[in-house]
Amino acid sequence: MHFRVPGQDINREPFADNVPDFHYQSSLMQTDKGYKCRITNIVPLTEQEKLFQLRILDPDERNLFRFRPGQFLMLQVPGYGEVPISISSSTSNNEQVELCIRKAGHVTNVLFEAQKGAHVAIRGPFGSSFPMEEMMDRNVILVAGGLGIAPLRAPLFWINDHRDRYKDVHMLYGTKEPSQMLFTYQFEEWEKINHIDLHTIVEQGTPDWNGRTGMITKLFSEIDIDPENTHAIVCGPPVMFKFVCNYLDKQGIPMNRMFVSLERRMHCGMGKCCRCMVGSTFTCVDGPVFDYWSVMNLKEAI
Amino acid sequence: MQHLGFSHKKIKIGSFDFTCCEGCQLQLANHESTLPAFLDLLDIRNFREISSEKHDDYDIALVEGSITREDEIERLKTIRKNAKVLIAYGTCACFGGVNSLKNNFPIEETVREVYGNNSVDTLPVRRIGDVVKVDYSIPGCPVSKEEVERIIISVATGSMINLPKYPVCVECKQQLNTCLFDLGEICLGPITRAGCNAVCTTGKTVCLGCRGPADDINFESFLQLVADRQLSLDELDEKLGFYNCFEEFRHDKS
Amino acid sequence: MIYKVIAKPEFEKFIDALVKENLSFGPRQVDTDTKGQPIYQFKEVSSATDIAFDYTTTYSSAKHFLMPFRENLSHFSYTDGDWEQEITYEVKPIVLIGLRPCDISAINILDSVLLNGHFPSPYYLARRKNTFIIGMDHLPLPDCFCKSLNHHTVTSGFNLFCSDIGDSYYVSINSSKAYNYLKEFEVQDPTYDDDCKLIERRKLIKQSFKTDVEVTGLPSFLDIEFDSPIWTKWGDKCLNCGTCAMVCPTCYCYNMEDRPDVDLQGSSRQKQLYSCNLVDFAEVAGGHNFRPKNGDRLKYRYYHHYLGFAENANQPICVGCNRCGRACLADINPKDVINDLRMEKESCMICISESPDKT
Amino acid sequence: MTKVDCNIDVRHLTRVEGHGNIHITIQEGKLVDATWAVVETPRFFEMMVKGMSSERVPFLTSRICGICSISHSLASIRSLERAMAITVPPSAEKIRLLAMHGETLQSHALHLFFLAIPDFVNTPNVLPLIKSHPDIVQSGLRLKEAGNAISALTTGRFTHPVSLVLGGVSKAPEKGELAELRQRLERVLPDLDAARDFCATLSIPDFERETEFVSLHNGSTYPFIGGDLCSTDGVRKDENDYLAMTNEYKEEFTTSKFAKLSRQSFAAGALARFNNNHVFLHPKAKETASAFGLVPVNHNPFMNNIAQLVECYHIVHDAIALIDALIDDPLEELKAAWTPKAGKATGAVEAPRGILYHNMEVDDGGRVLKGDCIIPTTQNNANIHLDLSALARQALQEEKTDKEIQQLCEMLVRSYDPCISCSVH
Ligand SMILES: Cc1cc2nc3c(=O)[nH]c(=O)nc-3n(C[C@H](O)[C@H](O)[C@H](O)COP(=O)(O)OP(=O)(O)OC[C@H]3O[C@@H](n4cnc5c(N)ncnc54)[C@H](O)[C@@H]3O)c2cc1C
Ligand code: SF4
Ligand code: SF4
Ligand code: SF4
Repeated sequence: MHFRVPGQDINREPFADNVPDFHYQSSLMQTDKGYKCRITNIVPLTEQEKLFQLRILDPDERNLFRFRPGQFLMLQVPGYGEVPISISSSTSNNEQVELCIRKAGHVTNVLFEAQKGAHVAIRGPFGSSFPMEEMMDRNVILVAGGLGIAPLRAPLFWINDHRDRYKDVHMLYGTKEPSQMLFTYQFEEWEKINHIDLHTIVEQGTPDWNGRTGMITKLFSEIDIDPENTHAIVCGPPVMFKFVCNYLDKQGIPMNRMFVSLERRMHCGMGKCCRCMVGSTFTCVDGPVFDYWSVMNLKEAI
Repeated sequence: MQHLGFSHKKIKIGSFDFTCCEGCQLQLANHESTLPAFLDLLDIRNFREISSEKHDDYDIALVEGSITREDEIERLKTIRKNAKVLIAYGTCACFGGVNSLKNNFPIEETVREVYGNNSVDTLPVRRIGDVVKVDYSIPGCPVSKEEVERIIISVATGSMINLPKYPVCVECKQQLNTCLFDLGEICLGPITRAGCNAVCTTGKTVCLGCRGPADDINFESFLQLVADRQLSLDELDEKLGFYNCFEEFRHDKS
Repeated sequence: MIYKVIAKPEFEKFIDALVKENLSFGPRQVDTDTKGQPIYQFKEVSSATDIAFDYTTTYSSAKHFLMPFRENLSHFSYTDGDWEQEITYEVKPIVLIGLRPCDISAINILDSVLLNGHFPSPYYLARRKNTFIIGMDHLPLPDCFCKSLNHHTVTSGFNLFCSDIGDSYYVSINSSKAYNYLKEFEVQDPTYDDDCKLIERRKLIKQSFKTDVEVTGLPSFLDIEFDSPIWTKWGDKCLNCGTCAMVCPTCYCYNMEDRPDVDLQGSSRQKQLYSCNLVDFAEVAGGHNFRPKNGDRLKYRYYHHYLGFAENANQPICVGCNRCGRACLADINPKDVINDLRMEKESCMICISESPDKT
Repeated sequence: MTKVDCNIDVRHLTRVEGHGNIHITIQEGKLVDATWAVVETPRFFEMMVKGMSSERVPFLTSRICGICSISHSLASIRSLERAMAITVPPSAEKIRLLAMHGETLQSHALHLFFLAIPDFVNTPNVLPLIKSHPDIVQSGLRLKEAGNAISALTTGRFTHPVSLVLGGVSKAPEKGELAELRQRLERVLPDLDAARDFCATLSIPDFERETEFVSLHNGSTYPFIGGDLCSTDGVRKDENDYLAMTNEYKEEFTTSKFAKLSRQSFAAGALARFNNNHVFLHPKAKETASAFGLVPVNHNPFMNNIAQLVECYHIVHDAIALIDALIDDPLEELKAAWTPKAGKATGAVEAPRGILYHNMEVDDGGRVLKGDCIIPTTQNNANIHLDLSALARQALQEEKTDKEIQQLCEMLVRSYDPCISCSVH
């Protein structure tokens, strides 16, 4: 008589040593395994934010890592933890991933100590993206508040890569203080080379600030909006996108043509830990990009 | 943390005790399997219980015990001056601990009762935080070595971790214990900060709240549940007062 | 499925043989509460006599055998300037004896959440594949309401399921492993009589339910009642203690933590089962809490349980075992909360339609 | 070379529990003053227990001392149980004794390997030993760990027991865990031998001063919990008569009290237990004692270290026997039901450092009216104090240097393994 229940070693199953492919989701089993990266460059932007350039070490994994504007990844810092971060680089840049990170707590603090050459890992990409194809041949308004510019860079790069396919592109960007303004070094390039109509504003000016001051909605007076032909992408703190979207709504842009990116606590990126639920929707799987209509319909979204 | 491009330094540490049972310091010598590795993280500059060497240059001062005598105040202030980070560890240091029970009686009576006509120097019990600024607190009577280990490591690796915000019931349930309320007892688990792995309730004795209140506890509802079960409110009060951790709530009530 | 009948003493022999050779868990009485009621838990057993076959329900569910409360997901080993991430899904086979239909349904729900979704969990899979489940039916407790959710019977998710038909068990065999084991014992093909007894038994069970929770249309009720004051009412009672989620057979939300090794030569990434009732469930860096009030969090738990989440199979995940209700110190239970919600709705419909006084 | 003047002033002696000072003055080659002063801050436990329900008392009194919390807890429990005439189920008695063994083993291991041995090999602490004598440190750690494992299994954790309660114990260890613990204890037997061999290489100072030794004595086993009070000078008293055994008095220079019996001072602790009860030791322990030439009545306080080692042998073997008994025990009745009742009694236990008394008086509601507690170190204080003068004098004759005298004196005090933090009063 044999009554020993035979063990099944799932380590021997083929998926157990496959390179995880986060796109080809159904066969994905290495759910906790990341792609190892080297931090190739660190660009200090402000006191609170740095731009990290990462390169995936393994060529196969590098080939697998393709994303769409608006998606995010889980950044693993061994020994410290894992955080969701929006991908802030161009979708056509297959060699490097850029992340713009604010020092906010446990994991992000230690990233600020990390040096060039450090090894971290990324899982992803995860989540929904901005429907860039849908916006083609139309006007696009990008509105960013504070760190909200980080997830906006990917769609902006996309537009720049396909500039001829988009009509007027306005970019409105506001921060609390001038010192918090990110990527100022790229402004000229965006304006002059990419023909982006850039408007900036700060809530509180300093003596050497000679731009506009006030709330970001003030910038709308400077642009003409053709509600029939315009899409909007809005990123920033909830209060800000609420005001902005309400304004655009009044201008006549339908809610399903405005897109926002939500932020919630996250531990997996895969719809398992349930920390990022908004009502009964996963920010990590169904989001982070939602059209404003969905957001209005999500309980407890704003 | 070589892989992130920086390396950790040995932590210069001092451990100091005031009025207490020294049980928390003793915990540092427990967990024998990881003890050599743990000691290797540290540069022990001052630790009377285990070493004869004494120096005053330490980054972290671990302070155990509560303050009950004039000379302790001076000693504590000096420690604060020398230390970059001061960690109060143990319930006595964080909340006063069982020592505070003596505050229930007038000082003169207490001294007379125990020492007769001999005079002794003693003050009403104070927490470390009442006398100097405390950077971090690790509560527990005694502290759990795993938690101390984790916090020391997090200091060494440059990332301060937080204590759990949830109450003991979470860990108690994870140990598959029978809830002591079902056995007719009053347990402080629902309002006490977790992190001890529910040792007391796992040993089938009630939690007396040595780790202090969890974040955002529902004290009203807790009182209600004790009353609903017709359990003794006097007993509840004795338990709440045992480690002096629920002072603010007890006062709110009366 | 193959059906057989096995006499109870023979069944115990079978269990004995199984238990002797495998790490096995079954219901055991651990305490008696103040009302004189026994309290059971799934505990390790080493012979059939250890098992309380006539138990009612266990205090905690069996989910932790498949999804431990704390689990190492991976380990990082540091080597000068670099690290390696190691992931293994090693588990020892275990035998679970005496699971109730609702317990097995709960495992089926976890399967659909953790295995059939977009991102299957290998950790869960390894445990699931290495668990041999023997189910058993039972008469409901007065507060069980699994019938309302249609989980009082179960047709899959077990290796063996036993229905008590007096002197014997009517067993449904759902795996070749189980079939092979049973070959060594004296089992009969069910007779007509046995079939009748089984039907009687099922009827009896069905009729014995004393608690009914009306769940029809609940998802839409929940959606409409998002701002209902009842959430504050029950929320004010909630202790935020997470007990309900810990004992629940389907709650699976979790927290993640990296724990460095003491020698700083590595670290492990750990998962800890969490509860949406805990204060910092939706708290983010900087201290903003998306669900700051007790009521917000309690409501969310009901949303998850009765609305179900799209990504996670889009079905209510509550199986109606009422473990949460029994364990809750603040006396919050699904029946009362849902009824309250319905009453709220129904009473206001009464207002609108100005129904005549019942005199 | 004759010493003319010397002033030794050790404030807050290191590598001991609690706070104590040594003060020695030598003028023109003569010893003028040698004092041992305990300067622990007062905590007033006797006051704290007042009015507390007896159930809670053991949890409070265990906080008297972090090292011997199990002893304090059991002393309180015993005194309250005797006061209220509670009979404890035999299974619980076994678990409690096993718990005591755990505490004694971890305490002795801690003292021997971490606090005492550094003196003998001339290092300020145990850390250099981790490098220079890794094997013996590992052995020490394993012994201590084994002691802790016993405490954890029998009482719920290492320090401040959770499952020792009035009437018995609140939770029994699982059989499987007991079997595991047994294996673990078997595994540390070679560590005991390693410790013995290492100790055999140490040179124990040659010093004797005749004194009286006080311990428990029950006439049938090596005593840990309860029994008669006895001394090497032939005194024999009932447990409740503890005050006649301690005769506490106060000296100016110290906050702690002193105690005496037939002579000016007496000693308690491992050596006292050995001197009074050696016949009840496990054969292996007896063998070890003779290997060190330890025969009763031994008057060298430094031999207390060796007596501790001898006790470790006894404890490990006895614990294995106890575990076997517990594995055979159905472990069904663990806690007697009891109702409060007025009464007063003493509970005496042998804490690692010597005999410990708790005396409790309760009212008919089970609330404490009055509590008293006399700890071993209080009893040893006078003896340490007198030993210090004698040792200093002998050292002067042997023409030792100041530093050597100071070190010898510190070693002497540490040999007693004083647990001054047991500041109860
Ligand atoms: C889709 C998405 C995209 C994001 N993109 C960026 C970005 O491009 N740049 C940037 O600087 N930040 C971004 N964030 C926020 C960033 O994830 C948090 O600042 C970060 O998790 C804080 O982690 P911490 O460990 O430093 O903080 P702690 O407060 O120590 O947090 C502990 C843990 O809680 C979780 N957590 C805490 N706050 C958040 C949060 N706001 N969102 C999700 N999880 C959280 C994380 O798992 C974290 O490890 C994004 C968040 C989301 C959800
Ligand atoms: S025993 Fe205490 S800690 Fe455990 S669940 Fe009950 S109330 Fe909570
Ligand atoms: S269960 Fe309660 S009393 Fe016990 S250690 Fe934890 S917090 Fe302290
Ligand atoms: S929510 Fe409650 S009733 Fe439903 S499955 Fe979970 S514990 Fe059982």
